[in-house]
Amino acid sequence: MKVRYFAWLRERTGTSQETLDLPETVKTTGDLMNWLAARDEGYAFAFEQPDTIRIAVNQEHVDTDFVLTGTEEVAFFPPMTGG
Amino acid sequence: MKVRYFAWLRERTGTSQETLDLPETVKTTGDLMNWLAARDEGYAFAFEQPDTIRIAVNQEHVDTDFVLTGTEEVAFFPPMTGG
Amino acid sequence: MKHMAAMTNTIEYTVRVQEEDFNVSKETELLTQDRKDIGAIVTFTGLCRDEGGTLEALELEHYPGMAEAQISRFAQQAVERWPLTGLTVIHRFGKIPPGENIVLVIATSPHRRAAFEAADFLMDFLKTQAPFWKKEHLKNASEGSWVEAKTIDDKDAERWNKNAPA
Amino acid sequence: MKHMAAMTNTIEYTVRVQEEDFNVSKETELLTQDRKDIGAIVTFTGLCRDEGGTLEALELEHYPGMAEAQISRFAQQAVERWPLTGLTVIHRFGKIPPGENIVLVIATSPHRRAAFEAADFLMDFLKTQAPFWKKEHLKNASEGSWVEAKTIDDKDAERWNKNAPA
Repeated sequence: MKVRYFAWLRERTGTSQETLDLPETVKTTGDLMNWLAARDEGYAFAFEQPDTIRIAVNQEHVDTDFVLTGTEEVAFFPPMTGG
Repeated sequence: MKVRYFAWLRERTGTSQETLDLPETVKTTGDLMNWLAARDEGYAFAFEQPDTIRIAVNQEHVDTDFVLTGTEEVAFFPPMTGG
Repeated sequence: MKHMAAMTNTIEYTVRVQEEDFNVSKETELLTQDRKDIGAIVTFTGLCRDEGGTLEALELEHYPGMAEAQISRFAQQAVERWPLTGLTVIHRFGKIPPGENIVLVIATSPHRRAAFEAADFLMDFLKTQAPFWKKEHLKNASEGSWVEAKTIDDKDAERWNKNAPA
Repeated sequence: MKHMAAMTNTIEYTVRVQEEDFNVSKETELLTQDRKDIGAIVTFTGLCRDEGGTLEALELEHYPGMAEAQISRFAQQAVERWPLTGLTVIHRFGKIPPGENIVLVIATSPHRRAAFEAADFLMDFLKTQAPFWKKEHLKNASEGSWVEAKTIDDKDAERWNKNAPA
């Protein structure tokens, strides 16, 4: 599964995108956030306030209870500040 | 006193502006409308529905009870349709 | 006609009533050149529609002097009510064929809501409070007919009494 | 990216996400040329402010693909909700110095309220729902800082759920 990070999530994880093989215990977007947060200090910092993080699956907004089955691309980013 | 007419009031009276000496009985803008309406058929037609007519004195909107003392210019016109 | 607002906190605005056409990008440039404090530009351009091909032209009559004064009154209200950096209002008169410009409002501000609301406010009051009258000349009619004022325009203008802006 | 709306009653709209600048009058001309059924053009241009001279530049990061898809989703909603004759939305990314353009929305319609509301609606959703992130680079700071989302922007976007348009 391709995972993408934007803005300060990209900076804190040190990664703009990566392809990950997820363990079977990671079933939802929320599980994925917890699993990523446990990877290293940078990821822990990036995901330390999960409530402020927005999630997109296959480029559409989803919540933390979204089931990842069939997902090609997950993205994590802060609240958007366009316009 | 200068009296001006716009849009269909101008067309019905056949006059865009005129200078009139008013009798003493004409004290308010409402009196003036009644007095003008009695002048001839064109004026009667122009002022037949006084409720639809807007009035400006010295280029500011006023009502029919406005006292004309000191007035230099009165204008009569339909509801505005600019913009 | 260039107006310098009386209060030091409010800005200069431009109001013009003219027969000739205007150029939106030129008027915008006048409000934005050499400044970097503008976050939002809203332009409203009102044009003459051909009404399904039936309209030959609109004839716009106005009350010279009072037209400028009324528009300036509402422009002054707008610069006092919203934090604008620039405001231009131009209204044409005379015979205007379909596809041509009638009216222009440009509002600039650091903030988008102020620019939107000021332009919207001015258009509502131009429609109902500025002494202009439109006569429609149709292609298949020998005589023109005066456009009637719409209740919806009065209702639009009333919004600004009820709701204080953010 | 040019989209043809699926429903026959709604119009084509243009959505572009690009690094290069845009020209407001050229984009307006594309929506108005050869037609005489437009009564109202509203343009919104968002620019980079210099924040009292402290800002060196804004850096705009975006999510390619999703940015276009999200803007198109709201553009589609707008053309279904208001009787528009044209709609263009352009959002830039990359490093943008003060005074330069960031975003453009142009809505054209026979009616002024539709053009105003559609442009206003799109800007509210671009602010809160399109995947762009702004980083401020200040003149006297070695590191940039991410702009935080504002609650007021969410409230602005919520207006469109509560109020059905006229």
